[in-house]
Amino acid sequence: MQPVTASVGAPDLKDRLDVLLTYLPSFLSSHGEIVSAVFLLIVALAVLLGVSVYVCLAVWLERKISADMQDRLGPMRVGWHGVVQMLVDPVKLALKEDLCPGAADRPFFMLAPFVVLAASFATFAVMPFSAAFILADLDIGVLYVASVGAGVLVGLVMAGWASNNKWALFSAIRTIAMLVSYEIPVGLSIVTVVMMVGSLSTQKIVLAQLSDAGMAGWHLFRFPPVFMVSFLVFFIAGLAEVNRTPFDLAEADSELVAGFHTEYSGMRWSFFFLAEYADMLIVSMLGTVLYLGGWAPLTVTRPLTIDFWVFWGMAALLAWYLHWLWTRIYLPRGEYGLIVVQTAILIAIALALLVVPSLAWFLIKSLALIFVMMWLRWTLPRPRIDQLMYLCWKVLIPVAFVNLFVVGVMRLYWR
Amino acid sequence: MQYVEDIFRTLLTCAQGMRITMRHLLFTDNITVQYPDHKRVLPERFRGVLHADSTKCTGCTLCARACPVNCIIIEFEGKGKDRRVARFEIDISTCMWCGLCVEACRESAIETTLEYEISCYVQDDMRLKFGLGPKKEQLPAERAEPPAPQAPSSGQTGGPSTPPESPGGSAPGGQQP
Amino acid sequence: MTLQNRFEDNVILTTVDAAINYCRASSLWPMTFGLACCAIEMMATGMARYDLARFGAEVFRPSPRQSDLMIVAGTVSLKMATRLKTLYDQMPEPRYVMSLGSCANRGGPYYLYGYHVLKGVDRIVPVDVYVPGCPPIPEALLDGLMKLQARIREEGRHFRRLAKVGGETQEGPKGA
Amino acid sequence: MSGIVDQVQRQKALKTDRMTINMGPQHPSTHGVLRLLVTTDGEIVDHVEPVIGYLHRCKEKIAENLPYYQFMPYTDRLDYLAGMNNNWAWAMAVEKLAGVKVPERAEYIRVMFGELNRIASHLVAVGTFGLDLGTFTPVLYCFHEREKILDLFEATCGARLTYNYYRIGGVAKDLPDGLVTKIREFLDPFEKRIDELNTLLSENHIFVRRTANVGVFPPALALDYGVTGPSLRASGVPHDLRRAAPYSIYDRFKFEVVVGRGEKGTVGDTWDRYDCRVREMSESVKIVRQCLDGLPDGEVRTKLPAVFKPPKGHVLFKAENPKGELGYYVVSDGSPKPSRVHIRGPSFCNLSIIPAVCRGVMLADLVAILGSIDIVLGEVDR
Repeated sequence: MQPVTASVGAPDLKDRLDVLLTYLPSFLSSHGEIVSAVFLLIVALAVLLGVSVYVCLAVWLERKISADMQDRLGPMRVGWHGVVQMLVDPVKLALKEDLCPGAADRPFFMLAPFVVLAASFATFAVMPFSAAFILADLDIGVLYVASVGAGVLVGLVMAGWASNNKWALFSAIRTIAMLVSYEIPVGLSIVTVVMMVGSLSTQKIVLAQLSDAGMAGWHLFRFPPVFMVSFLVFFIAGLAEVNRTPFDLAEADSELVAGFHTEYSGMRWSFFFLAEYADMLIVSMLGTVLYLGGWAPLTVTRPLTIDFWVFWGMAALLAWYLHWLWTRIYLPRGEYGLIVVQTAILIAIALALLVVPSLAWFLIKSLALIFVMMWLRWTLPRPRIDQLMYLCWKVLIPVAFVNLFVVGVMRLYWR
Repeated sequence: MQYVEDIFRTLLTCAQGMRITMRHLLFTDNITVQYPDHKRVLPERFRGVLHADSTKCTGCTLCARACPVNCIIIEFEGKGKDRRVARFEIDISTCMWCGLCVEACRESAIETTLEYEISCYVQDDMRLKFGLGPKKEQLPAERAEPPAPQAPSSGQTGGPSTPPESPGGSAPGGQQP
Repeated sequence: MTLQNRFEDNVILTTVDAAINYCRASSLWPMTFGLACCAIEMMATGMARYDLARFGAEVFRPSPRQSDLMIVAGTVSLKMATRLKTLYDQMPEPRYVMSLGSCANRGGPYYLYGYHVLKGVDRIVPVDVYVPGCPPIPEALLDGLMKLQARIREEGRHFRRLAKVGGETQEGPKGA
Repeated sequence: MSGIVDQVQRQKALKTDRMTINMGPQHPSTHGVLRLLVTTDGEIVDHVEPVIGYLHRCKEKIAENLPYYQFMPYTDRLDYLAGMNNNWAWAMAVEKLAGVKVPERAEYIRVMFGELNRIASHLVAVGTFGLDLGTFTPVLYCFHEREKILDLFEATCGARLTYNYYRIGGVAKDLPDGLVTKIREFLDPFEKRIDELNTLLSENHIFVRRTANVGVFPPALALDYGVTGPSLRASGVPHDLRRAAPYSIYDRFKFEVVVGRGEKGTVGDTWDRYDCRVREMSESVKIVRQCLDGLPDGEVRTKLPAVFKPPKGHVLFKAENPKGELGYYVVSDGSPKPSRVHIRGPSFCNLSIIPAVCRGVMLADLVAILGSIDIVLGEVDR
């Protein structure tokens, strides 16, 4: 430190620093919300990072899973079985030229990807990852997801309109029609659960399903057919909400060249991509929270319960399948690396279940739903726009209403 | 009734389709041939890039005349015993891989090889040169060497300016009376 | 000028460049741009047997804005040439062009009597790699892709392009 | 009062307009470089105008410059999914012109490879049709089967797509050793594959709803526009040249002419056209089996003079290609080169029905209809 010379400005600054350092601790201790805000910010960033990592992983997994369904191999040449692919693609996209067509509505065009991304990432705030790990346990959590999540629509329409491209415009029109309609069945099926629990808070919904009975406490298995139908409606409508095949009409590449993102390139385009995969995660997580007991673990240690049979049955099935895979496919080819990795993944899952049970259960359930989404994508053709509307207005909404009615009556009767 | 049947049918058939993709995911082996590491065994008759043996060539230009796109250029010099192919070029950037030249050749001097890895960075590399060059430069003993004496230095681009080696014994099945 | 030379020895910059080039080479997304016969072989390359996905290149983007690689697969007629040029202009940098098959290389079978064909796609767009064949078998396409990747990895600075339009024009084959 | 007037004024200002969009020449579902000028009213297609010529390759003019045998490789590139059939039709046209006799064994080989190529072509058609409707996996399964056929072709003639295998007066080479067994090995599990495809795609209710009752070709309209091949047969017209005017040795084989049945909707709808192709594959398998059983020994190629000069005259030859009827009209002036060749491309005629049918359909239907008539641009523009 240099001795303070007789200048005018310097001591001023030092004094201020001194004041700050003297009073900050007491200030913080008296204003605990700032500490928690900083803490929240760090956690929020961690969640953001986690979601980004998940997206990269999910893209790689989707490429591998789709490849395997089609008897291919998928990415192989970048890293071991192409794992580095998930790092390579974002870097390339980030370094690509950022184009804005001359005739586009420049501010909207530039802004749209961020709106989409912000809307979909903001929804993670109310996701109960575990009993303690939730960014904001809002009383209106589910409503928050539904309403903030709808912000994606605004971004997509902005993108479609501002691109000044006819295909993008078509896509924007389709998006409006589709997303606005499908909000209704999603909302109605959410309401059935909310009626059961009596709260909109995501954490409370999970807690309501937490019981010794394990799976039997999940909403999915309450009043047997009713909530299953509700879940089905929610899942189908959710697929449409996140623009996934078979409901990817907004970006159907055989009809509308690339839909609303026809004119986007590089990083801006990858934001849409990121948002799509984040949306998938949101729908799966919401489905898990509402119907599959959220982070509530299975009671696997109590013998002869349903949970016990289901869990160990599936474990046995998995073990048999891996054994089959190793003896029939890997061992003859000498691919010992795959065996090692699969075993490692299994051990990691087991460890995760032991160490962070609730988070692990939550992620396992959500990822299982995401797998079903991928599975559907690589199997089904896509319906036409009028059939999509038919499905929504004449099938899902009436079914959801009937469900709602039945749940209401049952609530009344059971109370 | 149609309404209920439609819903039921949709769910059922989608489930059936999903069963098939799942079967492929779990129980069907991948059929991918990992190209640079494992190469597909090409059949003997495979029509790859052309290779000309100028020592066998009599300069009859039957192949050049059989070529629908005139991508073979043959120039010869000398007379009688000294008659030799000075320039024998195949422009594979216009070649249509039809194999008519091979059928036309009586001396089996031009034949198809199993070579296909011929992509290159420069147009010039697609002009395969098999000629023996002007007479004075080489002794007859050296003619048996792989040709292309006058290939221009195409630099370090790595393009296959040198003609591909004919695989051992080559495919006699490629010949047609 | 001098600044550039000074940076060339910089280890970090070179490593970053190499990493960037590696990323670009490993994630070449082609455009769905089938023109003719070669497009079928291009499709076959994407299918299970040859699996373009192994190179991270199975993401066929329908829009030129999102693609890195334009595989000119087939005969480019003069009518199509203007569109091809437009599509190329719509692609963001860095962009690469593969000329697949004789037709794209030099007009191929239509070189001699074709009044309609663009005699070499390199006359309107810079071509990075030529794959001869009519059509080239999928392995040849993969070989071309690998040579293109090798070339991208060698690029010194990440914005410098190697190919030029109308680079090497030669005399046509003798005949007719 | 003035409020109402304002409202009326505003409504007048808000009148809707037709939108003209360019589908193609670079569009994922136009099967090449076709351009469709589509006038739409929202999602409803008002008017379609195909613009062709982006793949014009002046085949007919080239034919006038080349000897008969040298035009053979160019026919490969007409309908590049069915090179064998194009070769075959050209060979037969010239044989008819010059009165060349083809050895028995060559005839069997020709039929066999023609039918195998029909299967290969239909596999691509069926697979890419699925792709047009947004499902990715069936096309890979189809191409997997197709690869097996291409392996057979490659073993026989050395090329995968542009075969140049047929010759005027026979075929280029005899079958390689063991090919008959290989063909049988391919055929046996093939029918199971078709069943799998049916479960995965044809029977899928989303797929059925997308295709049934969509883009119906009434038989009379289809005949008026000169639609041929599976697209015509799907409309219930049992017109198959292999049966109607048997060329080569088709009169010896037992097979069924596949006709659209309207199983899921109306006769002649998009689903029928798709289904006809699937069922035709099974019929082709039957023909190939019969070929294998009756394959005689002997020569495969008639010797022709070195300079082949057909007599003066003209001939029209039509053959049943996977896409429809391929016709060659050849005029000879007695020289080694034809004086005029005209090619009737089935895809071209089939495409011409699009503006008549695609009126009032939705944009997604347009893609489905275009996919179901299975055009190949090499043949449309020639």
